[in-house]
Amino acid sequence: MKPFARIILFLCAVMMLTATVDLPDWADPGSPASTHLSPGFIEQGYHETATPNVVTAVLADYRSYDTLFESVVVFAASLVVMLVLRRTSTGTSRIKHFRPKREGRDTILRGAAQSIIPVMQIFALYVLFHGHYSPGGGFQGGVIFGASFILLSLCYSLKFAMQRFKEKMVLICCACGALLYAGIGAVCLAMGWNFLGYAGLAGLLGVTDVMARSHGILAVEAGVGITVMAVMVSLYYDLASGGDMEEGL
Amino acid sequence: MTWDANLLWQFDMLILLMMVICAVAALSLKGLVSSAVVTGAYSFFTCLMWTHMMAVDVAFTEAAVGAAVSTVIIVATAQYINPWSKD
Amino acid sequence: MMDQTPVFIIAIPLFASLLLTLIGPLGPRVAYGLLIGALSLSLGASLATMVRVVQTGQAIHYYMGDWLPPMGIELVIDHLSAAVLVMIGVCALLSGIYSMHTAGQDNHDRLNNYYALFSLLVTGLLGMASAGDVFNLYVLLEISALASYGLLARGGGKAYFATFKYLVMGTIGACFYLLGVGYIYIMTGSLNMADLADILSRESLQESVSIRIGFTLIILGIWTKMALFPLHAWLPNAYSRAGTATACLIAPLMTKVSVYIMLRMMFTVFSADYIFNQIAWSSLVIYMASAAVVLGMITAFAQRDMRKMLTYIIVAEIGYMTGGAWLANTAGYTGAVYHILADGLMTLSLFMAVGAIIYRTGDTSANAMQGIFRRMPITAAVFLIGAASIVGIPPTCGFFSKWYLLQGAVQAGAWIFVAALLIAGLMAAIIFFRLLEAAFFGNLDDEGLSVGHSAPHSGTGAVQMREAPLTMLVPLAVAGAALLGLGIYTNEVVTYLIRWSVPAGF
Amino acid sequence: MDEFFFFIVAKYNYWASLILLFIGLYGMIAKNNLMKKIIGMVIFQTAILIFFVSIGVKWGASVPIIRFFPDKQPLLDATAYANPLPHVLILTAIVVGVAVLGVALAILQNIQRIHGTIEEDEILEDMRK
Repeated sequence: MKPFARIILFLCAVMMLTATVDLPDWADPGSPASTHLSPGFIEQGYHETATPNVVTAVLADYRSYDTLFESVVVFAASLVVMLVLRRTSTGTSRIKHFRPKREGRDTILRGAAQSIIPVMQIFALYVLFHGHYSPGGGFQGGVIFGASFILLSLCYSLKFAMQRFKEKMVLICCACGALLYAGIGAVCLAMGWNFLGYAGLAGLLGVTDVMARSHGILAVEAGVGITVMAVMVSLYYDLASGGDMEEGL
Repeated sequence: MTWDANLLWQFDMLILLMMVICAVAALSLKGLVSSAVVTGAYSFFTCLMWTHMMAVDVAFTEAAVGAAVSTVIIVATAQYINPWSKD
Repeated sequence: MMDQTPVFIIAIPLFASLLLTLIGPLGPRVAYGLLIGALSLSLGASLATMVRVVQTGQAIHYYMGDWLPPMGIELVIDHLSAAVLVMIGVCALLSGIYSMHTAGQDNHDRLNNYYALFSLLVTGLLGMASAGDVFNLYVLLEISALASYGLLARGGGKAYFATFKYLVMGTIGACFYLLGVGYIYIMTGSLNMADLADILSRESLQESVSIRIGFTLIILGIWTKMALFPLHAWLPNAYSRAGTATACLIAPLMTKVSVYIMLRMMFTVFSADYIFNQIAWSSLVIYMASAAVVLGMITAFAQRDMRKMLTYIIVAEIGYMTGGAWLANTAGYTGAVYHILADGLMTLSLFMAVGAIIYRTGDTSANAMQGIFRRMPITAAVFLIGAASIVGIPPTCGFFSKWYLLQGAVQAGAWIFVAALLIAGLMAAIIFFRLLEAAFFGNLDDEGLSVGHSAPHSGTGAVQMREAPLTMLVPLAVAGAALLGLGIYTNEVVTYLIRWSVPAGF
Repeated sequence: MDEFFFFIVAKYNYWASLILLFIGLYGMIAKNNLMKKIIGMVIFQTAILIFFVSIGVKWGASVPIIRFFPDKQPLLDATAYANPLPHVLILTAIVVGVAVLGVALAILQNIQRIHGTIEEDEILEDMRK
């Protein structure tokens, strides 16, 4: 099997590498990808959504249906990991082959964590809510916020982190973030627009269609942020403890 | 084709070379924990590469997801399995 | 309200799955009720959409977020996707109802999370069947794949390794698809299917090597996902080791929706002319499909475990559909599409019947079939109908799809495929005859009845009738009836739904 | 010589991403250790993402965030910004990638629990028993 796989892979690699001759030159502004759709996004995006960060505008408005399912993908991942791994019985002890040094959690580490974690969390919120004007948005903010809990768990202990962010709460956050996103879509539907047509929020918020889109983007980014934050924490809780929530990394 | 200062191709090639080295190393190292850490380094170089290609949002995500969370969960799993692989 | 039906099809199961994770404390009955309610509402929306498509005779376009394609994402529901949506809705609802007892048996805890994943899988499949954007299709493909990994791994024990293999193969397939989309995007700059079809039909791109590589990668990725013959190794273990409720949902739907995606990519994004004249692979694919059909059936014959036997039959059925799609004529295409609908129902009814038998006897080997006609007459009758449909006996729908496929194969002069179809029918007859013989005349060793009682109700009271619970029996009976009904209304299905979607150039 | 040089500069990105792709694919198919398969999967996915991002680059273009002139007028010239669409697709694909990674690791832990090993040949031997 192995030599066979190697030969096939090598042949495919050679074929595909020679075929790159046909691709447009790298970074050519006249290539089809750069001339067909993207000028539309760049030139109209700002006028239609009032969001200078074009990536955020496209992600959360033009292709918001994709992004909805993207947050659902991570939600699905946390569900799957929990269903596969989570055990309530703590009797079966598991052999840890590789055990990181417990004594490493000294005062300096805890002190550093104490000073870093609040800054991380504020930065995460900044990234989330400033996504219209600078790089960042729901995912990045959510991951950073989730990473702050992971850091807490690494520097203190899993139990300590779980006292602050309980497992039940994590799962509720996972579902609520995606529900917020889909709920905004449904509100737009109820206002007589298509699903996820944020212009439907204009009547509720008392702003113009363009500003309604901008606010809609912010709201769905918040939803994505909540889901992603909770999912990252949930993945860590389950995987680091092997499913019994006793002891982390 | 014109030349532009903001796309230094030498720098680019260096990063790509490092990525290939990291990829080969991650697959050939015997210790799984070191393999996981090298994968983190691979993610970090990917992130540099993307910053260099003007994809800042993507680089930001990769730095947060690939280099941080992925590495942590791989190492977290590695503590429960035999840390030495046969190949 | 009527023009919003396409989004209800997808949004209702999505909301249900999100809510299901939140209502854990309310108990399993509420969760079950919510799941069934959501699946039936979604099926209702699918039916309403299908009626609208048939009445107006043209595809429905739904613009997500009110952005016009190609910049925004659209849902496109034409005759083909309407038919597949209804098939998914029916299968999901029936297996949802069926899952009441078996899901509880497989999941002692976290039943509502299991149902949430169940609903999410249905969302992904429905979304795939209505997607009008190639990247959106990838995201939904991954949703349904992730949900199916979770559901299949719930089988425990040996299921983990089988699921891991499925995960690796599934990721390779999905990534190949994504890379293929990248190749197409780099040459065209678009992601919308209709727009892509427009750009790809230009003269300058017909000869392009990159487009060819993109097409190859997309098709290879989809073949990996749908387990066509040389790439099928992951399927039998993954499906046969899953829990009963999971197998009843995944086995009929996942591969069939992948076949639908293949048709969508072949005939909506690329054109029949490009595939059959520019890329002349069709004879190779016909050989692969024939090999899948014959080898699938032969391997199925060698199995003693009933569920494993059925999974190898799925491998063979994938061969039928692929072959039909690549025959490049109207009859073959009709047969392939009709077989998607028919095979969904027949796999569902067979898996449900076998699941009911396993539920009562606790035995997965063919021995469990002993004397089933006397113990579980309704289950056995549905099993008989399903078997007849796989073999291709007239009143059932399996006959008609095979008839179209044979007709197409003869027209195309693909004699190898004709031979494969005939051999496979014969093999299927032998496989099921062996089982049904045991079911009719089998010795009930625990009750010591004499061999030879063929009439199910002629027992003198010594035979203990122990049918499966009602929640399992009703969907079983409905699936059996649907098999016959689809067979009887073949003409209508073909005239109102399939004929409309036959691609230009045949 | 110049032409050859331009040819390399115009294509090396695609080459690198394809080489990484095949390294990852080799890891997924040929490695015996399941953890190595997962690491191969990460490399494989990232390689495809690099391919996608390479599509979005333009000479002389900057990050796709609209810049403003001193008089608050936006600069809306498509050639001044990189193509945003591949970035959006890749953001989605990265998140999908980490989701698949988490699920794969969870299943891996259970394989270790059931079979006591994560080497493929030893698992197959264990299953035959």
